[in-house]
Amino acid sequence: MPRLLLFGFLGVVVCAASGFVLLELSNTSAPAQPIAFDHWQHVTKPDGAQLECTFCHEHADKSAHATIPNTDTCMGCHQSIKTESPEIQELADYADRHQQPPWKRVYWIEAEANEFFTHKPHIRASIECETCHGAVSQSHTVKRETNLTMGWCVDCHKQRGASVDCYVCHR
Amino acid sequence: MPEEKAQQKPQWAMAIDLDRCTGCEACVVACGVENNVPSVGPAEAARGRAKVWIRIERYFEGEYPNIRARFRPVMCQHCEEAPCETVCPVYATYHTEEGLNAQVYNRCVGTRYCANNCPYTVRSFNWFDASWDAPLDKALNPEVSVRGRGVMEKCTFCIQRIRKGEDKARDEGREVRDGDVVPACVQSCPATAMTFGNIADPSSQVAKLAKSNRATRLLEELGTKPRVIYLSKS
Amino acid sequence: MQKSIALGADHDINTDLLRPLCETGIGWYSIATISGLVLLAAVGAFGYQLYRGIGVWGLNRPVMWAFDITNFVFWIGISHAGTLISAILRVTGAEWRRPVTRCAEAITVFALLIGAMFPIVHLGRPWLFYWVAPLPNGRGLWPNYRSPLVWDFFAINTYLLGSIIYLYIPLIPDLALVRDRSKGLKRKIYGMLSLGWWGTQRQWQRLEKAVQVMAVIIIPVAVSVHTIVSWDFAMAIQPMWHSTMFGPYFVAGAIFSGIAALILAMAVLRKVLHLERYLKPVHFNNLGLLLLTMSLIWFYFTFAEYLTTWYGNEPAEKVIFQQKVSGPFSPMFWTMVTLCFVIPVVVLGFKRSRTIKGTVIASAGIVVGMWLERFLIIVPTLSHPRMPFNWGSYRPTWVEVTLLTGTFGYFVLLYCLFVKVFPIVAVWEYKEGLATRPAEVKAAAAHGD
Amino acid sequence: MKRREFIILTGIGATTASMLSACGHPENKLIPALIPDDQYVPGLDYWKASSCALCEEGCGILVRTREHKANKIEGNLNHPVNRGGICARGQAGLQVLYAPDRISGPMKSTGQRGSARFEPISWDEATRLLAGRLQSIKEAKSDSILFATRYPHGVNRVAAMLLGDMLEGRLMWTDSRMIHDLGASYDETYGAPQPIFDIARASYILSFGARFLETWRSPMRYSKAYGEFRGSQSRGHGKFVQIEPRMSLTAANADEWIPARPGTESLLALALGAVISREKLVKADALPAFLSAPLERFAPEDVANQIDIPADVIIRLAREFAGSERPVALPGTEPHDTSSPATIAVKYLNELVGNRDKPGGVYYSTSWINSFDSVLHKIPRATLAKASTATNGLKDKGPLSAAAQAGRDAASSPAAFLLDANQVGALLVHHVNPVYTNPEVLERVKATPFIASFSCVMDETTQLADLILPDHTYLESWDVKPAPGVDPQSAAISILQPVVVPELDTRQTADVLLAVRSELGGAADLPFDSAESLVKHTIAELSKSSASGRPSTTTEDTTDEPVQHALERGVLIVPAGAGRSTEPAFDSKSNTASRASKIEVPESPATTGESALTLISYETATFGMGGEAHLPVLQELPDPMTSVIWGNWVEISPQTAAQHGIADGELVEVSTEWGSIQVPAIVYPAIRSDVIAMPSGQGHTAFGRYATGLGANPALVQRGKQIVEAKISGTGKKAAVVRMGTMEREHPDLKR
Repeated sequence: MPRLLLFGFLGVVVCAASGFVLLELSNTSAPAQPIAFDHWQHVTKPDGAQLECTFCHEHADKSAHATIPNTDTCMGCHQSIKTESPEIQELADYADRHQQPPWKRVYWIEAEANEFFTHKPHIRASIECETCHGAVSQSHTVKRETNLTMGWCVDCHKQRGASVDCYVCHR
Repeated sequence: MPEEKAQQKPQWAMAIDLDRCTGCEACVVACGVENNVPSVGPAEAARGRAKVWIRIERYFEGEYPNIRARFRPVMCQHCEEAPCETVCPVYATYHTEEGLNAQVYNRCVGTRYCANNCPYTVRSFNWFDASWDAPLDKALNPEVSVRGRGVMEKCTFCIQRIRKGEDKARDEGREVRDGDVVPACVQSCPATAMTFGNIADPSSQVAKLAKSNRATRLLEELGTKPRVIYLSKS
Repeated sequence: MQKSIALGADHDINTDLLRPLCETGIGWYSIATISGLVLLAAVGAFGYQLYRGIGVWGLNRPVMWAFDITNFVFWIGISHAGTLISAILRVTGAEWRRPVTRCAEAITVFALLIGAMFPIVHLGRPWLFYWVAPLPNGRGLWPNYRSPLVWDFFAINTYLLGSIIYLYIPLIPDLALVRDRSKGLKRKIYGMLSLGWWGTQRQWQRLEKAVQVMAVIIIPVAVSVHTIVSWDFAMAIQPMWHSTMFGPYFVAGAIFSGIAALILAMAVLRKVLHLERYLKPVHFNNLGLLLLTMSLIWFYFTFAEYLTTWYGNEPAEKVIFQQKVSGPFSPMFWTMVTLCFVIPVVVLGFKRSRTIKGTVIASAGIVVGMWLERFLIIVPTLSHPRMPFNWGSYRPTWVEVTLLTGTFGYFVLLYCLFVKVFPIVAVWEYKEGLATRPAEVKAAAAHGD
Repeated sequence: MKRREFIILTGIGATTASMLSACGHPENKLIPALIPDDQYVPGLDYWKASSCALCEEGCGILVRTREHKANKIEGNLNHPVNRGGICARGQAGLQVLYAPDRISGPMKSTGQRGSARFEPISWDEATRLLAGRLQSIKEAKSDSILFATRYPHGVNRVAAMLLGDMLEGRLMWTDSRMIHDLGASYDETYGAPQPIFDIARASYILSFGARFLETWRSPMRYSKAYGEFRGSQSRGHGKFVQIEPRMSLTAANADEWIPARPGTESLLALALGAVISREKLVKADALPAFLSAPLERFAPEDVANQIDIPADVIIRLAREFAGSERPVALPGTEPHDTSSPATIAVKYLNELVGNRDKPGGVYYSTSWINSFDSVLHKIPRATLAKASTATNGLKDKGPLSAAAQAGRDAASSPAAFLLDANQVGALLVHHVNPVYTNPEVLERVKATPFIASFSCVMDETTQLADLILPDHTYLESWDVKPAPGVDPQSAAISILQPVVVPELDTRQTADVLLAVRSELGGAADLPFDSAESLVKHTIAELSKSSASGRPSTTTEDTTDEPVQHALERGVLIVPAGAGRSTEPAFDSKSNTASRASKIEVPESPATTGESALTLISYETATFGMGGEAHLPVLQELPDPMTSVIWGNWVEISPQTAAQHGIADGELVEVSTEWGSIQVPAIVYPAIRSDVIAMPSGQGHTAFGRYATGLGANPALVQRGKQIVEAKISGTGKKAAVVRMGTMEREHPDLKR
């Protein structure tokens, strides 16, 4: 009986621990996206489009959300460009159906943090996108490169002389 | 250095003219809608759990027929020497550089000590998770947290509106002006009894009202130095 | 120091005092089962509270603390039994203490464990209790050292640690004794616990030294703990909380309720474990006298507190004064006065009634009365804030009542387990007493019989 | 899964790693950034201007929307009525929109009447059913059709008139009781539906039960004005006296409260007049003709007993009032049995102190309504003209005149109409609930062959309906309505426009009526085909008229720009053109003098019996007549005087309570000759001891989950009367009355 209890207890501990580990892992993993979008190709590739971030993430400078472009934006170019690619065809299918690919979000902050991150003031303060999002322009798949912990945010705020008042982000 | 910095920040304060306040409670609804303050329902309300960030206190004076009633809106007084701040073990409530008594929900562990030490009884506790029958939740303000259970909440002087006002001023490359920031209660007030602004700016409306000879503060004798100024009935 | 007691007597005492460890009667089983079930109910209630939210309690605005903090203060108060009896009596060298000390020290540890639970249990989000501790974390945040709750955290942890050490050190020779009389795994465990005690002269000397040092250290710690607990209230600005007297008032109340709890525990142990030979009427008589003293001190503090409130006539305090003395809380208030002052003074004031039965009756009343005292400090003040528009009331729910009864179940269960594993009367101390002052002990025994 | 929940679960040992890894983060879902809409940026607020429709006033509102959801209503600073302020009810409008119990689409009854069994149908079918029913009534040529609406202005009215035209005069038209009574009494005595009482600049306000901070005509307009009245430091503080048997919120703000016996307002006004006249305090330009002999009959010494106010108080009030620089008297508008004489008497008082058309006095202006009516109703009238119906002004117009007359004289409310009319072949209810507001009509309603309801929520009357055609809420609708009494020089037209796409499969009633009209074969020759185009058309017309200074007569040539501008502002200000009406609004000599002499001296209500009490019911600022009781935010808003939430109560004075042995919070039985109800008693220190008072608006038997079964409906024992004789007795049971604050004094007087 005590042995059973012991095992039971250990089992719970192991489950909990592995749960946390998985939780942490899932935070940093690169989720599989419905369409293999390649940032490098759009931004950095020498003979590519060499787009600005805000070309697609067009609301970053005026809203809380940078937003993912809808298929209309994509099709603006891909109506004629690289239409032979199966990925683009898939994209075109979505656009025809007036649907959006179920993109997976890569960066988020848990709702229970009661946190109100806003892109706009960061862009206004000329913070590079890559400060928080890592070298997206160089990567073929996006994965979470920073953990967005509070200490990490606060460090940067301190470095740049931004307010570290809790009420700046939490409310 | 930090002192100087704090000096530059606006110091928010509110003035309430009790001569004008009619007790209509428009501010109460304004606050509830703006700040996602839930209705708890009759059963919970009967247990004393109704949530409000601002209430109208009504006191009768005298006896019939020479009886009078007086109204006083009471919200968090944003005391400069706030009794709630010192007792919180985790700094979930603290004083900001802008003179606000802040309540950080996600830091709150729920000792309720702050509420017990508040002489104004303005703090509400989330006994359960707040809920709205669908689709009432569509009306929630996306700029304000929906507080989970076990945390304290109270008036923030509409911090989200302060931030928006400041954001607007910064967009226009200027300092925050009088009138940029209007909390929900002040906005709604039908009799224009409430004024909000930067008390550190002597030209602001609220700073002028604070110098009025009718200006009083609630339970002034406790030395909490509230940032809400009541202009007494004359 | 000579250990020259007749082998036969020594053996008898050993067997007698270690009997509970070997023999398990139906009484033990039934008590353990009942207390375990009561505890289980409380655990269930707590689980329900975790699942639903703390709203399952009767708390409201403005009464944000009630049973939870009452229980907290109450049990921390009970924990003062160990300190005073054991440490003060040890420091002052009161010989009659010998069979009583361990019983008292165990109370301290158990009551502390229970009391310290409540600041966690009462949180809105109990799973985040560790935020009160200064642990390094990714947020770069520290606790607020200005908060009396953080002081509580340190004070209670210090006290708990100290009490455990203080319970443990005098236990070592007895653990060795048990080790010597057992075999197999049990022997191994007791061997580990007795830290290689072989009863050498040096070990005895060091033990005595350690016990003495701990006794001296634990007294100020105990006093500070309840003072800090009292500051949870006294540091607040609420009427009838903000009192300079609360420190000593609480300490006195704590010792008062602690002695009462000790008398109750001793009486039960005496009956259940057949320790009539060791826990004698003299002990109850002496503790009864102490209790009488504390009752008078408690009444003095209470009287002074209420008199100054009444005389001062400050409006906010007057409201609460009236609530307690003549308002809706008055039945509880006068019950408290009766239980904590009238009955104890009458029963304990006369030698004739200062019997085991008498002290037990007085003690039971005091334990209840002192719980009421804490409740009456907390709830009337909270339910009547300064602005009368917000006055409220409070009514507990089944969850709170279950949690309260559960604490008693927990306490009894812990005690049951303790007496099963450790000798509840310090064998070596008792024997030491017999050796050093046989005459006195005999006299005491004669007096008691 | 939230981390907190996760920890709880591990804590009780009920989770596994696999469970955890299977759960996604809700945050992981993308914010709604993918909606293909060029105009819309997620995360930004969009403010839309519209107008409130929760009371007759029509305050300008700005609705904050984000991600196509409305999340806040604020007052529109540009609107002259509320100037940025907004009342509690107005802000609860979001819950009207997102009410969980809204009817989600058209339905028809499948069971017996009252069984509340309905099945969803399509809008086409619903329209056909209604049209068919109306057609058969029209063909039977006997019954009439009653269209009862809460909103007598705007597009619904036009649509109903157009439909009425198709039905050859069988469509009768009434609006809810309160509004109609207002119109009636003011039409006759003031010559304008809404004279303006300039309390902001007054130095002495004498209110005869006008609860202008709560319900009266425009709580917002008068609250703003009240604030100015109080805030006018330079002019010194004026005095405000309220005459009322029970201290209302308005009375609580008064400097002096005169608890006159209910129903004696006219008597008191005339007594004041008598003092003013005999002490020669009449202002120079007051009309001497007023000072005729009958006034002496009302000498305070003679009527003080009846009013139950000492004569010296009356004399003092009269001296203060007449002696003040800018006095103004306000008539109460609660349709008391005696309200009409009171209104006349108060007007008389105002004339005595000569405050007409003066700052701080009374302005009588009718110009705005001409402007509005002539434009908005020109369209249907033009159509009707083709149908060879008399078009000489709205009131006299053929098809509606019968209803208008019925509404004006014999029956002033839908309920009264129902009781009086011989045959109602079809009852169309539009945001009115006669079964609740006038329970005495229940049998008549049940006996009506056909009932169609346009309600948003299943209420008592809708439950009895054969057909439900749920209307949009006002936040999804198009409408225009005049904002009365803004100032004498201009009129404000409040514009309602959708701030969100319709939540449910509802349809605006005006559109339904127009659809029914075309189903019945109505000609498609209108310059509009929907509420939206009608509103835009009207705005265009009004803009033109405001540009030219007088109403235009052409209906074509609508440019888009002024319409767009008006829609953005949410309000259209139309200059009064000719300014104040040139002819006197009412002919004092011929009219009021004669009416004043005709004022009957009210009998003092029964005070003979020891137990006889007067029951009055009153509207609250939050619920009005009960139309907003289904909003939890208002249910949980404490009553400002008693702090009660979630329910209603009866107020009794401490003296009466002691006399009847009734404790505060006890369930009591209130009975009148028509029945009895059980309701919690609140011992209320500011009410006459011979009066008990109950707020209306609660006691719904069907009105969504939040209102149903809460409190008691005073209408059950009142039969449409506001003042009735009643008895009260305790039941000894404790009532479930919930309060959010105590009745304690601020400084409790405690014995030492």
